Amino acid sequence: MSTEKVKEAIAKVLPDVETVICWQGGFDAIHATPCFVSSPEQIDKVIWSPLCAQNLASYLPSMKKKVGIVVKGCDSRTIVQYMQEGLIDREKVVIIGIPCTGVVSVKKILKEIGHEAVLDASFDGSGSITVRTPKGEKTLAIADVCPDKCRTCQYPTPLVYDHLAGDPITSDKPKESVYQDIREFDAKTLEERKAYWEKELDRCIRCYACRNACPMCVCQDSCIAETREPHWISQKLSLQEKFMFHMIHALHLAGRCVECGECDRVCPMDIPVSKMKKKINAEMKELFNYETGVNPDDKPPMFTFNVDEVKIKEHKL
Amino acid sequence: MSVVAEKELRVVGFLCNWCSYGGADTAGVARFKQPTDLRIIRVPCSGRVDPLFVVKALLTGADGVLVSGCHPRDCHYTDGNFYARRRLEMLKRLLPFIGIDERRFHYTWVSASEGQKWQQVVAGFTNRLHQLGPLHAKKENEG
Amino acid sequence: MPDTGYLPKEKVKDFIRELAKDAIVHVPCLEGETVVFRPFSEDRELCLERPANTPPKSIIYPQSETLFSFEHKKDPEDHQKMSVELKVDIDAPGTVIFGARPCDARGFVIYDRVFIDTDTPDPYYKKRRENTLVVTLSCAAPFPGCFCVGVGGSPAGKEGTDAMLTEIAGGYIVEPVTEKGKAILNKPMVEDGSTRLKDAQQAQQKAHEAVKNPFAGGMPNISPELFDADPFWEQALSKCVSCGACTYLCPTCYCFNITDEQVYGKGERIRSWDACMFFHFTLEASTHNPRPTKFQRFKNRVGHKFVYYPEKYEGAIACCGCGRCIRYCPVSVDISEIVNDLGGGGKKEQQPAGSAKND
Amino acid sequence: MRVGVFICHCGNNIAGTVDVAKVAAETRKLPGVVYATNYMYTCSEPGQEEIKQAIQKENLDRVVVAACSPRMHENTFRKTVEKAGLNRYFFEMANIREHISWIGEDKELNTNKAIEAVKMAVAKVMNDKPLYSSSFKVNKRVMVIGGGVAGMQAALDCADGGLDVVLVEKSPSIGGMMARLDKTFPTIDCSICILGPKMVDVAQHEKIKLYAYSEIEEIKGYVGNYQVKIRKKATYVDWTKCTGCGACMEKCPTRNAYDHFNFGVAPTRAINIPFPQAIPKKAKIDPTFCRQFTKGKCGVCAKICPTGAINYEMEDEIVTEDIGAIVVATGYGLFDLDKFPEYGAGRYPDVITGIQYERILNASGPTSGHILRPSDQTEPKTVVFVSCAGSRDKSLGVPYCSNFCCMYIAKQAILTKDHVPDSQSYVFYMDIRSPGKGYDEFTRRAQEDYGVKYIRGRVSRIYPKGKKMVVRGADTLLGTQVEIEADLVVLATAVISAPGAANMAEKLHISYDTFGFYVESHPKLRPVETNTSGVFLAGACQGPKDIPASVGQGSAAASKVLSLFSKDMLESDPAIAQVNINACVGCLKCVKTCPFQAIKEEVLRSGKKVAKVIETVCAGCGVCTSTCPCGAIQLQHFTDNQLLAEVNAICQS
Amino acid sequence: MADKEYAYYSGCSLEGTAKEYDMSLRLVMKALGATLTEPHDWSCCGSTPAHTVDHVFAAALAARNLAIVEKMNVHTLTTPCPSCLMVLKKAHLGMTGDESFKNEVNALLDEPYEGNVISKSSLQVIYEDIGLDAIADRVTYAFPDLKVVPYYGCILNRPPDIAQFDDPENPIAMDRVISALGVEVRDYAFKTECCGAAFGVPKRAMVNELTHKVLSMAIDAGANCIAVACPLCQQNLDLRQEQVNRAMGASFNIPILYFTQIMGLAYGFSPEELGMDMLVVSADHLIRSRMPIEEYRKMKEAEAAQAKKAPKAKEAKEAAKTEES
Amino acid sequence: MDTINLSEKTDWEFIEQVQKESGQNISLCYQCGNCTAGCPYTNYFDYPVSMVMRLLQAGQKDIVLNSKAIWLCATCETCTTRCPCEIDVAHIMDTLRIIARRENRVSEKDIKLFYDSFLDSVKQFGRIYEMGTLLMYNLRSGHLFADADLGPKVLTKGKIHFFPKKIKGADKVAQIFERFQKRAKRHG
Repeated sequence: MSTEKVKEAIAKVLPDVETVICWQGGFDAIHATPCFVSSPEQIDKVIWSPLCAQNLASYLPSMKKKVGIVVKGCDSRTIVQYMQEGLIDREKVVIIGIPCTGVVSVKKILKEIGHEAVLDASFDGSGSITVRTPKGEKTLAIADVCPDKCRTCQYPTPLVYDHLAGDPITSDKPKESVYQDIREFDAKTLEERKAYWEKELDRCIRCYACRNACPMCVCQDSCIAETREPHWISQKLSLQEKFMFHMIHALHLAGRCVECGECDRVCPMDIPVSKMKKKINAEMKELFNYETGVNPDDKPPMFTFNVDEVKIKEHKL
Repeated sequence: MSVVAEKELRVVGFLCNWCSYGGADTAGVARFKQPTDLRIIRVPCSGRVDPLFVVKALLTGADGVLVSGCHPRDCHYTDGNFYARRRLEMLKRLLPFIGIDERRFHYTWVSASEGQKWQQVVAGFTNRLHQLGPLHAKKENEG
Repeated sequence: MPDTGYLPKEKVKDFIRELAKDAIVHVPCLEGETVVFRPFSEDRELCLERPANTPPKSIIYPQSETLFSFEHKKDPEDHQKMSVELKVDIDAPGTVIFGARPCDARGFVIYDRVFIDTDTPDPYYKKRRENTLVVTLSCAAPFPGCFCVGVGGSPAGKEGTDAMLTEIAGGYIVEPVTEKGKAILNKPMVEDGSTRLKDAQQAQQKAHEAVKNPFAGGMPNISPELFDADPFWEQALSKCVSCGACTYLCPTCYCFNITDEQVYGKGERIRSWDACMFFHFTLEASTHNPRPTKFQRFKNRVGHKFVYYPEKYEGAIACCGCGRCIRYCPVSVDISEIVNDLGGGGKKEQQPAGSAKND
Repeated sequence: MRVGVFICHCGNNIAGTVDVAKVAAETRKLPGVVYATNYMYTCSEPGQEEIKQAIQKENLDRVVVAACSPRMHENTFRKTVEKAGLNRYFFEMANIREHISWIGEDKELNTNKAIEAVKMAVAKVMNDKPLYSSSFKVNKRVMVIGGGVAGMQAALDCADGGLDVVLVEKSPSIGGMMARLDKTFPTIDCSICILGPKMVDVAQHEKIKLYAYSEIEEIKGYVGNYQVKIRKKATYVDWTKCTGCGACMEKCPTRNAYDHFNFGVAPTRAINIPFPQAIPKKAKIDPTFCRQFTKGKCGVCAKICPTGAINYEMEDEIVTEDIGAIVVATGYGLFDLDKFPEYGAGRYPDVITGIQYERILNASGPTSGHILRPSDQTEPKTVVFVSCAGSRDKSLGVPYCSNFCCMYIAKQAILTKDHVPDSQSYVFYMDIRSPGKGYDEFTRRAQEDYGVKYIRGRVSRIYPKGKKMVVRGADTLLGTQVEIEADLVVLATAVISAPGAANMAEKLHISYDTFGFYVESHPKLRPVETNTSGVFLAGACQGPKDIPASVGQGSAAASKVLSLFSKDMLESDPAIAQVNINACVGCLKCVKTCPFQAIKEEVLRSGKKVAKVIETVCAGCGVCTSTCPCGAIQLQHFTDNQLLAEVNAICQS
Repeated sequence: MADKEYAYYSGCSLEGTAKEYDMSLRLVMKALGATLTEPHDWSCCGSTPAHTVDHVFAAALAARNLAIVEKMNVHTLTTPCPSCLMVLKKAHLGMTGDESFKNEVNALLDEPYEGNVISKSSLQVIYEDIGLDAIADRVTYAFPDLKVVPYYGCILNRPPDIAQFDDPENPIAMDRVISALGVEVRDYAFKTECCGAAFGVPKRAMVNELTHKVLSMAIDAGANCIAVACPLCQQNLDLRQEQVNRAMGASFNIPILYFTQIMGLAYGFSPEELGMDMLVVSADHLIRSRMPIEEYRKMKEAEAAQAKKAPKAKEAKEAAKTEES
Repeated sequence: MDTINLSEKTDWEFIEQVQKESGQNISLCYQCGNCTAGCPYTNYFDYPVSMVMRLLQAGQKDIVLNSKAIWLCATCETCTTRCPCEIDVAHIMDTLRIIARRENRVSEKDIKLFYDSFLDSVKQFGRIYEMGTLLMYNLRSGHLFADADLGPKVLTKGKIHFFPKKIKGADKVAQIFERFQKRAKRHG
């Protein structure tokens, strides 16, 4: 699980590919940033630590040549989903898998340290991170500052890989916990849910970070949130239009969201963007026993059907 | 002009050309009386109905949306309504999550010969909406 | 009347309340973990501890605004005759921005050159700017990604500010900058602060020194050759995801788009922010786009701030170093690093994150 | 844009409950509309003329007609605007009759709704784009499904008209129900005598290719270019060798096979030729009864066959035929006796169905034309006919009239008297429905000349008493209960759709009604067309029909095919999907969901991968459009923007 | 067998004229592992007379009992009496299908009924819940001479929307139950023809005719016993058989047994336990004809062994015929 | 039968009333006669069932409510079961009895008396007291010895109790009667 193992794997893969997508240190000690290693001397700057939260698989569909990529268990679901949808050529991707016990959420760390500038940070190997700021030092358990997805992670070891940097590990999180939050939200009243979304979405600035960071948003430059042909929404910054944009996002990801949490991670306004998609996923699981990004031979439920849908009952008036 | 205040609600219906639009025609030919709230948009197939149309309508002023297509297995285009069924069911389950009463959205199957059923669907859905009341606060210039 | 005021901490809310009597007061509020400017009301949770996630720019320069509304009218006598009725309504009530940071205020100065100090001032911006009082709060320490000193700013810079608060023990020193700003010293909550101005100045000095200047030569210095070398951009921006977070959070970005939105003969002409990071930016009707790739678009962003704008406005850099674009970038693209690299000068030193000792 | 709107009164149909003048006045206020008027009958010639003149005079470039359903007259008006020089797709219809004036009771609400309907149509028409059709070649071969009298007539007429015909029949012989009848009403001429020659004509016609004992497996394609997969079911007899000598049938040791042709009146052999006049006259083995199949040994027929035609190893075979049009003549089915427990439902052998009695009457039937009742093979002296056994019975799900039972009961009663002069027949009926030429005279004759007693009322119960069957019913004219002790009871069981009718409709993409009968394009004006172009209907698959009506419809369907094939090229509907290659990101989700495999991947010169629509294959359903996340593939005439214009017209104004 | 628990609504008749039905049913149910619990202080369902007064009133009399059962810890009610069953089900279906009707009915009651009780006839419970296999397993006696026609009466299976059990025209549940006992069942056309019991008291002449038909059809069918599942039918056919004989000049002497009595006999219960002595038309000769099942089986085996040779010869002959032709 | 002047003598309100109270659509009947054919009591009816339906369609209130047929119907449900038009005929007969009772038009006094005796027993004891019901009926109807021949048979078998068995909640049952009567008064 060490950075060294990852570096070794990259060195092994590099001669065979144009570039290897991995992580390096970012602008401060709690940020990592993607890096594209295309020559052996660049390997040195590669890191692997719980800072490496970003899902690098998102870059794959835009890659034209054969590339290597470093993925965590959760990120590998993106690749599996790409395979289901035929969005990548598996032959052109060399996957270096990392068994992962959890990453950190920068937002949660910042909250813990009062949004101070970070001078230094270190991991002690026993599941905690120590962050130094001008105001002093704070040690935080990774389990307390990990993104929500890590708390219910079912796939700590990548589901698909060519090289595994470390030994496979299995999940100790109960399967039922995955959609616990959704069921809790379901239990709220209609009015509470409505008020919740109105408050959250009101902050949206339509910067589209959630969309652009989303590995499954295939449209990118052709997104109908911005086109006039078709003209689904205007550029007005009303709550209605924000709502509409998020519905476009959610419905286009229906049964496709791999729950990597990138949208939540990148939102500068801390909107729980992933929640709607997760809700749909929960329903897809219930309706079609379908889970995204797990089996490359599956078909995304919205692009197929059964003549007799066992779970869909006709609705009575 | 718009819906007649107090008496009507805004109800948008997406009907497939082959079955449900025909069913609505059949109901008309048979003079099966119906509430007047519904405004019908003709589409070739229920599979053409992007759930986003439903969302768009509900967000921008509709009090209810009805989608009706051919009965499963009876689609003029073979499979269109099978896709519709999945998409619309997904939407039906998502709507309450974002705070829209799922009873405001109904999807069903009415064949070209089922004039009576169409009448029941329209009356039933419209009555339900009237029980729920308007979804949107009345705009000032309305009424 | 003293030149300097003192506002005890416990009276801040009263002070805002007082201001709110005859203006809409936008204050930084905590919503969940996010700090956003909101019109003051009693149920808001004030947050002066850190800069807002979004700068206050939209208060004067809204993300989308109706330039005018229009309606096609038919002649009741002759339905073949039709006229278009226009309605312009610039919504510019008396406004106070309270608790903006010096960098945020400096952003308005950059806009003023474009929208006001020209032969054809923008009436919408101008009216709002004139009706707005900017009360800033100087920064006591840098926040992640800040680099205001590198672009000529300071944690206590007063450009664009009407009055500045500086936190000292027990309260805030109030320094009026403009005539408009002086008026707030009259408010009953404000005490004489002349004697403690020194404390404030010390704090300001300390903060200034704490901000790191990322640029090797003190100020950005861009090599024209490198600036026009595509491979440089391609390399530096391969990780960019082309979202608009950096521009929409930027207090100095002002590109806009104009669209007509109409339903059935009625509609509005809307001006809304654009972002050069989007593909649709400068997309021509012919479907041709002079900047088809993300690195070309990013080049525009850097170029606009550090090359084109300074060329046009006597060297003024169109970046205030607030650091939001770095802080909130999904992939941690660091504009200061790129600008520094463009100088051709020594590579910026690696931050220590990579060396995090985790094994 | 200059939109003209024409509001139709449709006599009083619309104007009665919609203030059409007000609709026109309000329409004039709409932006884009430069002309709006109301007219008594817009679809009439002067009405259409008015549209043409207005287009010219007012320089209209878009037209909206608010009238009946577009399913009725859209095509009429498209042609009108086209004649006036507009693209036919610059036209929209607002349905203010079926969807408004006929169903709403409040005039104010109706009028308002009509105004909104017009507004939606105007919004749509202003977003309409001109579309142009292209043409494609027609394969001038026709397939007829079903070899009953309707299908045979259609096949013969098409073949005589010079077309190549593929006739597919699922049972071992053509002839259908008519081949099973004894005599036909009202002329009492022998059914097989008039049908037999037709069957021979079919067999001998050089333009007709017959697939007997075959079923439709799959139908792909579109008008002019269908590919049909046909399953030739295994007969276990090589028909190229079989001479129809019948030796195998005579020697077959299995004597208890169910006789499908005779509706189980008597058993038959496991290898059999269904009836003497069968076409093709070939034997086939019923493996559910054949000892070779059930017990694994026998082989008698193989031994006896002089040409060595028996092949126990035979398997189903799939063949493909390319054709341009299809005539569906799959006929009808009959209600099961099981549905009548109060009539003794299969428990009492002397309660039989009308078609079974037909076989008993038939000279080539199991009793060689002697009327013998099934229980003890004696001649019945008292025969009771029960009409509407299932028909006109909501509780049994058959609310409709079966059309020809009244007539065949009269015929059978007459024939009974002919065969057994000392017999007495009774007919329980609710109404005598005999509106055809010479029909009513016929039912009168049964009563006047043959002494058949007609009792107006339904039968409630049939139960055995000794050797007799007690039929208890009501005589509503007498106002009493009546009982008849009968020797034989014949139930005129309800006509229902053919078994598997719904399944066949799904293969054909045509619609069927609640009862499984196929739905015609228009109940009056397009009675043989379906809503799927190139597919036509003939005979009772569309509803219960007697012989002359079936034959008539068979010929009508043939004439439709002939007129369709009178052109070498057909025009394609331009309302199909189109890809905007600039917006397409090449995710190809549309390829996954297209029900017609009409979209394929294409790589542009730039190396960009995009979707491409195969124009002739696209059927215009729009599933791709609602699949495409970036709106790059748009179903023409139903684009996102066009539908959004309608949604916005309803919701935002 | 804790799952076979039922609230047992016997109905008024089973406390009086149909006491033997009650006795035999309880015995048989117990033998088959079903637990019957009598609802506390149940009252009359109102039967047909209440229905001539008012729909709401009639439903209220029935619903009082349903409300009592609803409070018990069982969800299924069983009643042996078809008349009670129909009244209870009518009330239940009316109340669950129409909210305002429910409110009107509940307004007449002290304890409201919410609509959570499923009612089944005892025959349905035995046929569906217990099942034919279990019924057959328990048999210890055979009846070689018994020929039964099952008489269902008019409302056990009708109307189908309310009964929701078996075929309304040709019901078969009782046929199968009795067949499962190893008893010969004759096909009977009058299974559901009304015997007129409801008018036994006020319209005797009319009832005599109807009863006569029912009895004579049974004789025609070759039966020597009629099995019934309705206390009114039994009373009518049994008690009034002599009235019929007198009025119609007939001489019927056919025992009318509750199907549960036949079951009880087959299970080896004593005639007294089953209330056989309460029958007006004696069934003693039938009871005497029963024999232990083992004995019966042995007898049959012996018969079969004897008859074995004959069919073989026949088969051989047939084979020869085929060869010849 | 006299000529019925349909213009004058069609009681539309009655048609409406029967339809409303029974929840059945009378115009569904197309006079096939199946109800009459199956009815075990047809022979005793003054008007066969199908004719009662026809009279209803014609709004002949007096004839219908004064008929014996509606009282002779035993609700055996044969008609309902077999009606091809899915009309609940037995329920209509039920409704007609209720209306007739309400209007005090009882053509078959004995039957009504029997019903009343039955209900009185229910009201008094909560359950049916068979002996009492019978005696009460005999007393009221004047058929003092109806079924007296059966007495010994039943009594020797121990089937009938001489004394009523009153349930504890008999007063609760009686209350149902009372509440109903109050309600009936309220509704007129």
